Amino acid sequence: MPNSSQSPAPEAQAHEPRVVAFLCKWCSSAGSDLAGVSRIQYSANATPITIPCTGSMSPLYVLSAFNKGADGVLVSGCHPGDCHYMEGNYLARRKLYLVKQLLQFVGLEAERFRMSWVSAAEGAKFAEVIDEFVGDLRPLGPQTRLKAKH
Amino acid sequence: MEKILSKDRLREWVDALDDCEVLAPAFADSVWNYARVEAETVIDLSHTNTINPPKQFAFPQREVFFRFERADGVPRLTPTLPDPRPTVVIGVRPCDGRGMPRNDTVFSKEFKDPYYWARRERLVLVGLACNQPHSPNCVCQSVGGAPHAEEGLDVLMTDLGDRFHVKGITAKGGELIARGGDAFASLQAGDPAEVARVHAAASSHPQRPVAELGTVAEAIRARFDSPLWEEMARHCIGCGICTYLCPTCHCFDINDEVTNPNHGTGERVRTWDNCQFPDFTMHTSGHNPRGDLGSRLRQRVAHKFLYFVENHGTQQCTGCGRCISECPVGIDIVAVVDRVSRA
Amino acid sequence: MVNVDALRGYAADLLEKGQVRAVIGYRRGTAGVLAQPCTIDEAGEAETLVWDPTCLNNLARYLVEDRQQQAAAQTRNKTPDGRPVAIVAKGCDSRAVAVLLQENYLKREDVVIIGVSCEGSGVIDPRKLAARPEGRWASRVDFAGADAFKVTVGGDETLIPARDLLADRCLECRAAAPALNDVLFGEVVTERGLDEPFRAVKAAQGATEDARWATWEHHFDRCLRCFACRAVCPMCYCPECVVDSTTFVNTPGTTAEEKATRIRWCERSASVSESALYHLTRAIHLAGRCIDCGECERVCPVNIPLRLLNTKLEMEAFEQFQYEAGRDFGQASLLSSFRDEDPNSFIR
Amino acid sequence: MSKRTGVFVCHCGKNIAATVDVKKVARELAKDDGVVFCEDYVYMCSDPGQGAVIDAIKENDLDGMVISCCSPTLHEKTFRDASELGGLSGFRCEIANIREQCSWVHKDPDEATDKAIKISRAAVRRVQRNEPLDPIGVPVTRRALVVGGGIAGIQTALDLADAGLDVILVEKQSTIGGNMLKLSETFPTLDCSQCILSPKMVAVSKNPRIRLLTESEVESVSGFVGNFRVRIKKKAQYVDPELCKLCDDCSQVCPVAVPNEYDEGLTNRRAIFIPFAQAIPASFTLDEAACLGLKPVVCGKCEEVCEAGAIDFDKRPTVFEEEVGAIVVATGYDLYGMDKLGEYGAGRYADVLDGLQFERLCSASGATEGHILRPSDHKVPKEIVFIQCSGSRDPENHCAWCSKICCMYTAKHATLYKHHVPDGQAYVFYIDIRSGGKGYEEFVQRSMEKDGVIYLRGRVSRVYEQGGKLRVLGVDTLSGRNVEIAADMVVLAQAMEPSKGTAEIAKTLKIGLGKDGFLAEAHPKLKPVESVTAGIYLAGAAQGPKDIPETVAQASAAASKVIALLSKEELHHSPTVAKVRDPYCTGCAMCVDACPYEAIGLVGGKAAVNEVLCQGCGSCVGVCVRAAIDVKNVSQLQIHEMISAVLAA
Repeated sequence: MPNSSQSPAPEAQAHEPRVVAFLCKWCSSAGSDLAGVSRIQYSANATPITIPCTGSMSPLYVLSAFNKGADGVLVSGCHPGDCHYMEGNYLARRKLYLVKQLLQFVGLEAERFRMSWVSAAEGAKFAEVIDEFVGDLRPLGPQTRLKAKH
Repeated sequence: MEKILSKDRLREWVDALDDCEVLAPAFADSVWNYARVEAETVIDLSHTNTINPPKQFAFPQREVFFRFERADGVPRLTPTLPDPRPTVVIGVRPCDGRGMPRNDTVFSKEFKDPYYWARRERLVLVGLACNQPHSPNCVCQSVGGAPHAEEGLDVLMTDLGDRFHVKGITAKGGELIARGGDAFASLQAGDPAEVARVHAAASSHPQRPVAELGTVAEAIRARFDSPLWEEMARHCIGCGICTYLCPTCHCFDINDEVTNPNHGTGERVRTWDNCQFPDFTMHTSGHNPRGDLGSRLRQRVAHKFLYFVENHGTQQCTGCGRCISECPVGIDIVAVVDRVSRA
Repeated sequence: MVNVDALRGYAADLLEKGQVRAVIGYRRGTAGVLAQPCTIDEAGEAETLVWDPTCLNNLARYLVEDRQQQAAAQTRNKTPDGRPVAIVAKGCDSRAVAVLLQENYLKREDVVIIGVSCEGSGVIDPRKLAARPEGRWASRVDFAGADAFKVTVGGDETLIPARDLLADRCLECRAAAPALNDVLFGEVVTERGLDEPFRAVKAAQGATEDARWATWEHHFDRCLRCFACRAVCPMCYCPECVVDSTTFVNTPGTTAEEKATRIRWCERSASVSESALYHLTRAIHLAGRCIDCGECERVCPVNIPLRLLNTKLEMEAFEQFQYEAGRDFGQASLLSSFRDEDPNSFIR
Repeated sequence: MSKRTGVFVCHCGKNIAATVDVKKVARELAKDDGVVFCEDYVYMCSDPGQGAVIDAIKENDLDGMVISCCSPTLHEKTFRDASELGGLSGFRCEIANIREQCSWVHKDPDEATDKAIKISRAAVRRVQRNEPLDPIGVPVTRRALVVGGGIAGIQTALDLADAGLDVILVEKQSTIGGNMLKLSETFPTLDCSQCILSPKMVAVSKNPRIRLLTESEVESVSGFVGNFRVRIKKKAQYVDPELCKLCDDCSQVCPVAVPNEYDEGLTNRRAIFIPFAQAIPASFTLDEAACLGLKPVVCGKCEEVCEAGAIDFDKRPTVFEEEVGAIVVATGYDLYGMDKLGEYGAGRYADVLDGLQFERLCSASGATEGHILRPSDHKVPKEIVFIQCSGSRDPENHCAWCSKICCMYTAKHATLYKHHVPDGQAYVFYIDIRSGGKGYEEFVQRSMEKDGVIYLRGRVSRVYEQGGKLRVLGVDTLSGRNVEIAADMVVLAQAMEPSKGTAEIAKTLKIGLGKDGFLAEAHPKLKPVESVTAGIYLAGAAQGPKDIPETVAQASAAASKVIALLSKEELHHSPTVAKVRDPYCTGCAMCVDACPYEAIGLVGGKAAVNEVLCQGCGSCVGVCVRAAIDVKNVSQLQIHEMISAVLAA
C-alpha cells in the first residue's frame, strides 16, 4: 500500500519535498526575480522552469513531473487580464483545472498540484506561495503514487 | 501419482506450500484472473478461463536485463537475473497448460533465455480439467488438445463434485502433491472410472472445428497473397488483445529506461510487444513490410498454424478462445482459418 | 421500432444509386452473440446488416480508418473516390461524428449518417450477459421495448429487465437517438427513467482520497497496455500517440534528428506509474472530446473502469464550462476556448 | 543537438558565491553529459568575463553555452552578444538564474548549492537542444496611426509629422483637443488652456502629413509591428467641413436642444452645432442621435437655410482600410462618474460640480462667459468647498489609485475662484497635498497664503441641502474637530479613470490593461511608453493619471519610439516562434482557435504558422493534443529534458 496522507511513515517526516515550479516568463518569473532583488527568503525546495506563458503548459508537463518523482508541481502565471499574451493564462486555467480534477479523482493527494497567479510586482507573494506549498507538502511525505518505480 | 483431495482440504495443501508464491484464479472486477493466495483468500476453482494465461509467470510483461550507469565517465553494467520464490499456479486450464511447452521451445531452441528459465524452472502448474466448455469459443479439441490434456502441466486435477482427483504428471508435480501429506487421500475403487467418465463427458461437448487441421498450414501458404486477409482484417483496430492474452504469443521489445539523464543511469528492459501493433515491423527508413491490417492478421494466424508448425512441428494455437471472445470487433481465428482453408 | 428491413433497403438504395462509396454498419458475428462491424460495398450485401442491442461498436472509428486510407491512396497518386461513406450511428456514435467534424477530420458532405434509435433503451454489456446462467451461450439479444431485452439461448427466449443487461454508459445516456443524422430509423426517445448522468463518476469521487488511489493503483497495475482502449476510440486518431509511440510516424522525410528526439514521456513497461501516465494523458487529451460511447471500457480485457476517467472530465466540462462534446460541431473546442468566469478559486 | 557545451558559473562577487558553492556547481556540472568545459569566474558580466566566454568558445570549439548568473532579464543579451563574438549563435547561449532565483533567496549554503546545480543543469539540457536561429526580417510601413486627438495625440502626431512620417490621427469626437480644450487655465502658470492648445490644433489641420479623421473609430487591427492593417470607421459627414462657412444659420433654425457635452452639460446645444469656436476641423457638425430624423428627413430646416449647401442628409458612414507601421494609443481619461459619489450630493444638487464643470464655469468660452455663478440660481457663490480625492485613494469603495493632478487643479480652482470672487471664501478638504513638480508646491502655498484658501485636512462625510445652502459635514483631523460648512457650491475633484472605450480599444489592438483599467506598459520602469505588443505605444492619461506637461513629454517619447522604429529598413522579429511538426498535425485547428495573434491558419489541411505574427507564447502548444506544434527553443522535448534534469536523483 502506498503511504497514506493521514499517517506518513516516520521517514516521511524528514523528507524534503521536491517541487517543480513552472513559471511564466513575464509575470511569475519576474515576480521571483523581484523576490530575489528584495532578498525575501523562502524555501529552496522548488526548482523553477521558465516557460513563455502558462498557456503553453502541456498537461504532460505536470504528469511527467509527477512520474519523475516530483512531490509537488506548481504552475504560476499572470493574474487574469494581465497575461502578456492576453489570453494564455485563461487557457491554462481551464486546462489545469481539469488536470487538477483528474489527479484528485484518481487519488493523488490534492495538495500536490497547485496553481498561482503571481505578478511581476508580487515578489513577496511568490515567496509566500512557495513557502506555503512546501509547508503543505512536507506532512505528505514523498510522492509515491505516480512516481516511476525503477 | 494419483490422489484424492477433498475440496475442503484444498486449503491445507496450499498452506503446506508456505515457501512458495501460490496463485489461483479469483473473480474480481468482473473478470477471472490469477491472484496471489493470501491467508484470508477463499480459493474458488469454479472459474471459467482466466483472462490472462499463465505465461506471465515465466515471461513477465516487464523484465529487467541489466542496469547501467556511468561512474567517472566509465560505463558500468550490472546484470539482474531474476531470483523468484518457487511459484505454484493452481487452476490452470489444459489449453493454457499446453501453451507452456510451446513457449519453452521458443525460449530454448536456439538460445536458452536465462531470464525466462530462471522463472520457468521454479514454476509449477497445477491444472484443472474442464468438465464443460466455458464458452462457444473453446476449441481445444479442434487443435489437438483436450479438456483434460496433461501436456505442460505438472499436476492435473479433475473436479469430481465434492473432491478433486489429483494426478502428478511431472516429478515437480509429484513433489508438490507429496508436500500436501495428509490432506490427500488414496483413490477409492470407483474413482478411476469416475474420472474417466467425467473426462469423456467433457470431451463429448461439441466444439467448433478448426478446418482440417492437417491441411491448414498448406492452405495458408497457398493463400499467402490472397485478398482474403485484407477483407477479413478490414475491421481490425490494431490493439494487442489477441496477442497479449494468447497463452503462446511471446514477442517482445527491448528498451533502455533512463532514470538519471544527467549521468546516463538506467535499466535495459524487455517488455511484451505484439505483431498487431502497426509499428511492430516499422523500419527506421519508414518502410513497413507489414503496413496493412491484412498482412498483420496473416502474420498472427500464420504464426500459429504455419510457421510454428514448420519450425517446431506443431500448431502454436491451443484453442483457449481468448482471442475470439475478447476481440473488440469480432475477428474469429476459427472462422479465418476456415475461410482460408476453404478458399 | 427500428425497421431493420427499411434500414437495409435504405443502405442498398444508397449503394445502388452510387450515392455512397460504402456503408459501415453491423452484421452478425461468427462467434458468440455480438454483432460485428462490417463495411458493405455492394447493394446486394445490405441484406446482412443488422441492428440490435449487441451492436456495441462505435462505428465512427471506421470513418477515421477510412479517411486514413483515402489519404494513403492520395499519396500513392490514386484518384480517390470522392463519394461519401454512410455510417449506421447510434446516439453516441453520431456525437463522435460531430466531434470529428468539429476537428475538421471529416467534412459534413463526406458522411451520410444513418441514425438508429436505441429504442429508449441501449446496448448490452456482454459481461453482464455472461455473468447470467447460460448467458455465455446466448445466440440472440433483441430489443423488447424500452424496459427489457429478449435473450435467446438455444430455443428458449427469456425477457430480462433492461437495467440488468444495459451497458453502464447506456444507463447514464442523455441522448439515446442521434441528433446529427441524415435519416433516422426508430423514434427519438428523450425521457428515460434510468440513471442520472454522471451517476457512476459521482459515486466514485465520493470515496476518500486514499481509497480512490487504492482503487486506481489496482487498476493501473492491472493494465496490460494492449491499447485496445485507444485503438477502439474514434477520437484517438492521432498519427502518433504522444504517450507511447506505438504508431510511429515514420516517413521517408522523417529526419534522423526527429527519430532521435521523440519524447519518451512514458516507458513501455506496464507498471503503475507508466500506465497511470498513459491513462491520465489519454483522459486529459479526450477532455471535451469524449462522447461517452464507453467503448474503451467495454473492450478492456481486464475491465478497468476507464469510462470514469473520461466522464469525470466531461462532467467538469458540463458543470463548470457548460460544454458538451459532440453537441454542436461548430463550437470552439473545450480547451481552445475560455470564459472570464471560469473557475478561479482553486488558484492561489 | 549540442554535444560540446560550456558552462560558466558566476560568483557575482559575493552575491552568488556567499551562498552558493560556485566551485561545487562547476564541479558537478562538469560531470554532465555533453559538458566539455566548466569554470567559475568572479564577474562574468565584466569585460574580462565576457572575454572568457569568447575565448572558451573558440578554444574548446563549444556549440552551446550556459552562464549561471543573474536573471536573464539583465544579461542574457550581454552573453548572447559575447557568444556571437566567439562565433556561436546567440541562441545557443542560455542563462541559468542562480542569483535572483537562488542565492539571494536562500540562506542554507547546501540547499542553495543543490538548487543552483539543478537550475544550471536544466539550462544545460535546454541549450543542448537549442537551434541556432536567425532573426526574422520584416519590411516596414513608414506611416503611423495615432488613436485619440487630445493633447497627447496631437503632440505625437505633430512630432511624427515633423520627422517626415505620414500620420493618421483618429478622434472619436467631432473636434480634436480633448479634455484640455475644456480647461480654462492651467496650473501652475495660469495660462489660458485654449490659447496654448489651439495653435497646435491648427498646426495639425494645416500639416500635409497628418490625415485627421474625426468622428472616427478603429474597428479592427490585424498584422504586426511594422505592418499593421487597421480598419477605421468614420461616421456619416452630414456637414461638409470644406463647404461649411461657420455662419451659424443652421443652428439658429434647429428646433432641438440637448445638453452640451462639450460644456459638461451646463448648457444646451442644438442637434447641429459646433463644439467650440476653435474646433478643428472648423465646421458645424450634425448629431445624428439628437436630430429629429434623417432617414427619412423629418425636419430639414438646417439644409434649407444653408447657403453654402454644406449639408447632405444622404451621407453614409465610411470604412477605411489603412496600413501603418506603428500605433500610438492616446485615448485619454474621463472623470470618475459623479453618480457614484451620492454621499457628496453629486447628481442630486445642481451646485455640486465636478472639476471639469468648474473649468467650464471659469472659462470665457463657457456658459457663464467666465463668471463663476451657481447653476441653480446664477448667484455668485460666497462660500465654496472643494473636496479632493473624490473617488481616488479609496480601494474599498472607489478607485485605489491617486489621480495625481487633483491636488494641483483644486489649488488652481480655489485660486481662480478667489480671483473671480475676491470676497468669497474657499475651503479645501484634502488627505495629503501632493505637489511634486516644477513650481507646483509654490503654487499651492500661494493659494493658501496669498489667496487665503482654507485647507482642512480630512474627509467629508456628507453633503446635504438645507435652507438653500449645501451643508458640508467633515472633519479637520489636524484640530480633531468636526467641521460643518454652509456652502453655496461644492466642487468634487473626481478621480481620473481611463476614458470610456479604453477596454474595447485595448481588446481591438490586443494590448493589455492593468488591474485598474489603464493601458499596461511593457515595463513599469524601463518601457513606460511601450505597450505589451510590439509596435504599439502609449501616450497620455490612458496609461495612467498625469498632467499636461507629463502627457506632452510622454507623447513626444512615444513619437520618438515610433520614429526610431520606422527609421529601420526592416524589422527583426524574435525567431523563437511556433513550428508545426507536419506529419503529426491533423488539422483540428485547436491551435488556430487558441492563438491570440491569429498567427496560425490551415494550409492544405495542416496548421501553418505566420512567423511574423507569432509571438512565441505557446498557447498552441498547450492545446495541441498531438504535440504537433512546438515553440522553437522551448520545445516540449526541451521541457521534458529539463523536468528530468531537475528531478534526477
